[in-house]
Amino acid sequence: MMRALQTLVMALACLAFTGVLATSIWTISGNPTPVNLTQLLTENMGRSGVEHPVTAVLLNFRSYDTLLEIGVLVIAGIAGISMAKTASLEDPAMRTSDSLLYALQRWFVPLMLVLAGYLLWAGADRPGGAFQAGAVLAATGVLMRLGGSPMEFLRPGLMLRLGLALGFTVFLLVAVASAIGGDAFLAYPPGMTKALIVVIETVLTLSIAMVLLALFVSAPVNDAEDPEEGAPS
Amino acid sequence: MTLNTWIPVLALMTSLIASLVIFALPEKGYRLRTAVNLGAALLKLGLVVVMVWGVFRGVGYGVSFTMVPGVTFVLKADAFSMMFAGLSAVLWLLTTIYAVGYLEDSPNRSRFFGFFSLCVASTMGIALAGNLFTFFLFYEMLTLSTYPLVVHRGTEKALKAGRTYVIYTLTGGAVLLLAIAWLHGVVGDLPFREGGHFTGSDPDIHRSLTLIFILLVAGLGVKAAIFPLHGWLPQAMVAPAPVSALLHAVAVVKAGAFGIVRVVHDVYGVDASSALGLLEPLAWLAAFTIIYASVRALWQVDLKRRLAFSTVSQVSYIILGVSIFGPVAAVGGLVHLLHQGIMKITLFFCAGNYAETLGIHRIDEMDGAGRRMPGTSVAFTIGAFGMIGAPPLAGFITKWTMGSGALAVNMDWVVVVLVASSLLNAAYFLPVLYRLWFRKPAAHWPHERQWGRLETSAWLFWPPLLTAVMTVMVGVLASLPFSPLSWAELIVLREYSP
Amino acid sequence: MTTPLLYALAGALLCGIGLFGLLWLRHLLRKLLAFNIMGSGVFLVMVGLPQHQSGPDPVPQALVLTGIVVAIAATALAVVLIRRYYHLSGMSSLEDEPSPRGDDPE
Amino acid sequence: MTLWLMAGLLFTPLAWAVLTLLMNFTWGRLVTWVGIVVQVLVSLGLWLAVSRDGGFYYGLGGWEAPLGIELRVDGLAVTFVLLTAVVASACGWHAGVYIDADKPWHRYFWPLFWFLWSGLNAVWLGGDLFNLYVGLELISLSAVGLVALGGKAGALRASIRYLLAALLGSLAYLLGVALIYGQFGTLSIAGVVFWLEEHPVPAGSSLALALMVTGLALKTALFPLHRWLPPAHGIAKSPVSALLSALVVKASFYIAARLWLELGEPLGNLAAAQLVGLLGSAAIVWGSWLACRQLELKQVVAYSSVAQIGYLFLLFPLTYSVSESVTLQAQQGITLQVISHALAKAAMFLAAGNLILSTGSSRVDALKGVSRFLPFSLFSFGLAGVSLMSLPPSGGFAAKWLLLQASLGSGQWWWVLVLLVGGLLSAAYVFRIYRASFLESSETDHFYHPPRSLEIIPMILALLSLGLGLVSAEVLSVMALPFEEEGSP
Amino acid sequence: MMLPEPLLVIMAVCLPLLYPAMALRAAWERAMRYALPVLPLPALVLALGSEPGWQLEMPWLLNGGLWAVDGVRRLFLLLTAVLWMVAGIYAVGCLRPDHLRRFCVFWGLTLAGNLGLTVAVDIGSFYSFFALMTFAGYGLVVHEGTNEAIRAGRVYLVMAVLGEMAILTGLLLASAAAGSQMLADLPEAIAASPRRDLIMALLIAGFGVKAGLPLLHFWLPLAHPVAPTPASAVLSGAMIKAGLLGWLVTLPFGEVAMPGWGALMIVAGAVGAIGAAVLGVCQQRPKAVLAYSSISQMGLMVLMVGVALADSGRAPVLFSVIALYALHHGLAKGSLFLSAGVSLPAGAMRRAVVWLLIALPGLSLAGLPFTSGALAKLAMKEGLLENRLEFALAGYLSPLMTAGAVATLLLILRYLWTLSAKLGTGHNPPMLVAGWLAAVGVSLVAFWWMPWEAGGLVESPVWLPAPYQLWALVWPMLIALGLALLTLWASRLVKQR
Repeated sequence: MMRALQTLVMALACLAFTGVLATSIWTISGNPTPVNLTQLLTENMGRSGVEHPVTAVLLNFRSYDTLLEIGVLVIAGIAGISMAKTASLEDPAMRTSDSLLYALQRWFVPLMLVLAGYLLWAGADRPGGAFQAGAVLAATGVLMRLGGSPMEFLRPGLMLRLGLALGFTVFLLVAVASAIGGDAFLAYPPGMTKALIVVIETVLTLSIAMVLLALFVSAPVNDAEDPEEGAPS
Repeated sequence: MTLNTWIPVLALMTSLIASLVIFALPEKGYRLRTAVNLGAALLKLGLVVVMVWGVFRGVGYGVSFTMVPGVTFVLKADAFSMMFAGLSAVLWLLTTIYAVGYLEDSPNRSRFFGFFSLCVASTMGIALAGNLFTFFLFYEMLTLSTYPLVVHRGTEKALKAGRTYVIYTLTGGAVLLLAIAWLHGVVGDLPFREGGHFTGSDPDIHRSLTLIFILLVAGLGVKAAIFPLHGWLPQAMVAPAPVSALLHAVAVVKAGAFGIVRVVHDVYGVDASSALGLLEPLAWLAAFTIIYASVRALWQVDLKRRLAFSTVSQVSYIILGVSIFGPVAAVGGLVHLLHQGIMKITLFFCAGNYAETLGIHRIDEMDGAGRRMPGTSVAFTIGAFGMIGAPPLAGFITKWTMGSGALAVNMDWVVVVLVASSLLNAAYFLPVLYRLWFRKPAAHWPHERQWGRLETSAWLFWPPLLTAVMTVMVGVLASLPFSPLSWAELIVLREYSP
Repeated sequence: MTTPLLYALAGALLCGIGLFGLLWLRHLLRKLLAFNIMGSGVFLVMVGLPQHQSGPDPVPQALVLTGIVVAIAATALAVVLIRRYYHLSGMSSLEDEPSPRGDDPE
Repeated sequence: MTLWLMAGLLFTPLAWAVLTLLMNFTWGRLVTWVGIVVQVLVSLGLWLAVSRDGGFYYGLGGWEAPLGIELRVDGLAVTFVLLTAVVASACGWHAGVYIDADKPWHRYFWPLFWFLWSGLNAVWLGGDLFNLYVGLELISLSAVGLVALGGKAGALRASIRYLLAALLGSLAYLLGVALIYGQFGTLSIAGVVFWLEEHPVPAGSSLALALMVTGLALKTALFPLHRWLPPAHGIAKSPVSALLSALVVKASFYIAARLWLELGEPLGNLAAAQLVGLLGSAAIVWGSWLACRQLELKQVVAYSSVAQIGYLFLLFPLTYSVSESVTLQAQQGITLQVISHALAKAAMFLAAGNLILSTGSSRVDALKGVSRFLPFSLFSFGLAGVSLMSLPPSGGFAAKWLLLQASLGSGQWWWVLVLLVGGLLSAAYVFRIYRASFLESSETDHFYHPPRSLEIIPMILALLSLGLGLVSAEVLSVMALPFEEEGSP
Repeated sequence: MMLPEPLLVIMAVCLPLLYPAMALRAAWERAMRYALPVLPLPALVLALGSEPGWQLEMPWLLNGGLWAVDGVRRLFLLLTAVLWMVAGIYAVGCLRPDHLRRFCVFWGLTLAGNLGLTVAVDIGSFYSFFALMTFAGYGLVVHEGTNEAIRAGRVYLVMAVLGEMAILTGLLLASAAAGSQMLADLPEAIAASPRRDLIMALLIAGFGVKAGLPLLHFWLPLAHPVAPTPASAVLSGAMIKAGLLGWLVTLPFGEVAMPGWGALMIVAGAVGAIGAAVLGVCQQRPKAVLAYSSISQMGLMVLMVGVALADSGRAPVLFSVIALYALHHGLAKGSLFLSAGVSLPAGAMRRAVVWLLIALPGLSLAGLPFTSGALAKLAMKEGLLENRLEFALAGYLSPLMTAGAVATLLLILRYLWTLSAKLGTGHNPPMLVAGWLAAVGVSLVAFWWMPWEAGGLVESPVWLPAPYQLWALVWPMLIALGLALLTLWASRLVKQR
């Protein structure tokens, strides 16, 4: 009874929320925005070093967001591998001996690698970019993992952590390099914008893929536990 | 910053730093701790003496800085603050000596002496505070630093008493804070000033001022143990004797009374308070407290509880004194601040001696203790007679001055209160004295301890005797310069003709 | 009504659904899914709402891209935690009762 | 010079996060301690620079708002940056000794710690709504990671709850951001304010503010959205709890307060302001009440955070349609409350950790008889309690004083009662701990003395929070500094 | 260079005040005992050796101290010093060793109070010494520690405290009215004060407690008998006079005639004088009889005080008479009380001598010619001659005095009667005898060399009354004797039955 009532209240509340939100959206959409950012963006595209506006926003105008976003991703990766305390990659249950999967793997892995490379490269002037590429790369890894590839580098260790940190580190070094020169943090040295963005995109792709993969293989279970504070040990 | 700004700060710091040093000392460091304690107490006494002399000659000691936007932290030495500072400096020294002996071999001494010093630092701060805000600061600090002393024994009873104490005082503090904040909102930051601020003030704010005054008195009245806010005091008796002595004679109750005097004299001003019609009800309240607590004291069988109710009664003398609109009565009230302190600390020292030496806690166990402990008992007798108001002891000077003052302004009922209180005091003290001196002692004391030559430990023996001698001296030599009475006259002179 | 507006309104609906799910559902994975639905709704609102004469606004698209990454990170972390929690305690919800499903007697 | 300081401020925590990720716990500790020194110096330098020259806007990547992201480096922000440096370095130092170096997964503590720090700095300085969102997420995820670090079921449970709450809060905030962007076409707070100064308020934009504030209130654990906080703060390792209670909840509140102060007047309304204040009051009362009833030491402290957070939300009613001086007083009061609570709560959690280490139990009862051993930490705990009770001369007291003044000045006297009752209630739970420690027990004969360094840190923090009241005028004066240049919209 | 008088007065007060400090060492117990008679020595020297008129100012003392001796005070000081001294000698002999130090402490304090209040002129120190005497006196009263003594002590204490409070209030009111802290300024101010009657009532009642005013006297017959004999002597001889002195120095004599108060006091005095006698003759114990005799005698003095109040013109004359009477009564009563503690020697001749010496001071009280009593009685009679007085009750004074004289002798006879039943045969300690003999000697002989003034009422040579005076003195005695014989006969008759 209580549960039903609760449900009803919640449903009504959410309905009301949706209604209010929709009304608000309707009202807002009626009037144009006072600041036209698109125009401003178009005006500054020339200085951004890339052709695609989304990439320009992501990696130049609002690169700080992206830097922090990669940070978030690294955090997730760290938190994930912190849960995986022992190497459980050899867990036989994780391996599949499905022949279809095996075939799929043989065909798809190269294709996906190529796709990832393309997405990365296209990011400069078309939709695409590091994240998309990284996602595809990670999918490749998942496929291989499911297929039973050992993938030693995913074992928690220095290699994995280096991989996690690589993209972020490069981004950060680029960010600080210009600051050392007296410019603003995250500013690209004039003329090197495009090159640097490509470098960053590349390493980011690797790192993103690494993080996602790490998260995928993390969180297997073992019984090693950390006693809580104060509990009798 | 000149030396004159530093002296009050130093006076404050002596005990503050002493407290920190003591906290850091190991429990076993008996000698070093005692040395630090006594050294700090002596140093503070010296500083206070210097300031007393300076204030007498009209030197201004003080320091101030903006603490919170709009509010200044002010330390200032005027005649009244020196009275309280002097009291706490002198009695701190004696109580420290006493406490060293009292707590011999008991646990948690570092903690005790640390908080003890902190408590005195707060008292010093209260004395030297130059405005209500600063006063409140130290007032609350006092609450906090006395709590560990009250619960020092760590028994359930002590903790219960501590809880009562904290509930009362913190609530009082909250009310006080409200009042101070409100006052600040109405008129801004007011330094204590002789003659007050509100003489001839804007009639529009009179309502607020009246309400604020009530809140102020209610907040301060908790510590001053005005009826019906006195409930914590008798309970706090579970504390060790030096603490009781300090709570009752110097620090806590006096802080409340001191605050009320400050409010009446140096914030509102007597004229304004009187014009607002605030003094008369306060006087009645104080009078009622005096009588009520004395009556309650009659029925107490525990010696310290009886003394506690006596304190409740006696502290209201101070308030009664200042709430009589006249200079002579004010002198009586102010001088009682010191007199009551000296007398009551004597009594508590003695009560502690009985407890520590013979294990006596109840009055019916005191039969014949005078023969076993004559020195202590003489001191107790002097203290008790002082309380009764027997001449030429300290209490007499108070009553006489207050009575004269009340008559001077045609408040005859005050004399009736004084007489009734004296009778009641006699009624609850004389039986104790009778048991002490004229009853045959019981075969065994409840819990006797032996100390070589003296009747009790030398640390315990001398402080009450010294305060007893002081009780006699401040009475007999009341007209000497720098005696409490003369000093109170100086304060009132500056107050009534600023 | 323009197409982007329709997206935005759909986003609002998704938000409502996601919110309801997040509040009402008990199984943690479902809650997580509800969160993702709500997230999608928010992203839709974000992309759909800004109205310009000059075509789609690339800034919100970039923002949403960032948002998605963040959401993925959060989701991944949540899944890791939930799995581990499930393996340690055998529970898949946060109800106080030790019973795994926490259903009421109805 | 200032630019280098800014770069250093942004770079150091992120760089150290990466560095420590590559090391084991022991090395990470060493490196962290170096990093702490660097970061503290940088923060201090920035604070000095701003307090000398005034605040400025810092365009990242050389781009100005609204196209790029601008950081708003003003007195308040640098004060909080400095506060973060103090508290975080204390926690980092403490954690280095406190946390068991032998557990391999503890190596991940350091990177999470540094990411948290960088997220906090990003939030204090952030002037861009979306960037604030990312900063918030950075904080939330690293905080969740820290809570869950190597945890048992209980910790996981708490961290999942925490994560879900944080995510929901973030989404609500993001939805608000989306609406704002749809409405104004910019993400810069300054830009929105600039526009609103000269134009009438467009219809439908109140929801955006409401959503953002609600989301942030959830992340700040405002009553009745507080249920996630006590388990998370209570179960985490003490240095982590300290970080969470002292800084993390403040970050989301900081954004909410900033939004309210900038946009509240045009977009908010009186009822909402009073409602938030009411919820804050309820938090004070309810949180304190629950804190009194907890059996575990750290839960007491955690519920105390719920109550103390309630005070912060009194900012809303006290700055809505009141005179300028009252607004200023309220702002100053809340700032002091944030600072003093941060210091005091960090001290308290660290001290509680030490006490738990000493007594070997996390229960309040276990403190029985402890005071005989004169643990330094108990004293630190007590001093921090003074600030929580807002007794003088602590910063908490100065804050309460200013809030009292503001309430009286604005005529909203009901908050006065809340403030006073709140003080008494907090005294109730603080004294409960004192009481437990003063009880004499003959059973306590064994007592582990934690290393001196563990004991000194909470003491320093507690003394800072205690002394804050004495220097609050100086601290607040930095806040009121003028901007070097007007921010461009 | 300090004048000898101030030095002496300080010594007189401080010696007994500091003497109790000797009690700190048990080894000094013997010294304490033998020091008892020495304590009042400086006071005695002061009273005998100095002329009135000097004063000692002590501005630092209380509210400003002033000590001085004038004619009346000198007489009271003399009485006090002498009586305490002889009682001290007696005490050396009679005290038992238990609680000796306690007794000595209270003795010293009481003495200090008694001496101090006599010389104090400022209110503060006067009241201080008065209170000191009162409270320390309690220690003397309950010294024996018997239940009776404790009960008496309790009554004493309650009455004393109430009295103290009345005095305090009265002094406070008077001082406020006068705006002065000196006793000398009070009478004038009281006379002019709107609260005159209240102040009068408080002071009369307050000091009346000490002076055994009827209805305020209850403690007296209880306390005096139970105290150790020397203490009884000083209680009844000296301390009771402190109340009288209080009246003399505070009440507004000579300022304005107050017939109402005068009449009240006269009635009170009469009731005291005769009523106490009636009650006294019914007592069984000799010291109780003496206590009632004290009340009775004080009644006569109260009578004189009343007259002085009623007739302001006669007040100065009556003052000296009252002082004279007080001196006489103090000395005589002191020796009578001391005689209650002696034991009779073995030989009949010696017994007769002892009985004579016991009886003589008593007869002196009754006004036996050639004794101090005769002088005092005559002076009183002259002082109260009705043709010189101008108020309503004057006519009743003469019969009252006669009745008083009859009552006095009756009480003395009763005392001797009860004493004869109590007095045992035995050996007296020499100091005891010395003290007693000294008391008798002072009362009968040394009195004549004391600096009293008869105010010109009695012709010289004062010790030799004129024949008509003789008759006036003797016939009430004869009546009393007759009554006593009658009673004796009647009681024999009853016994034979």
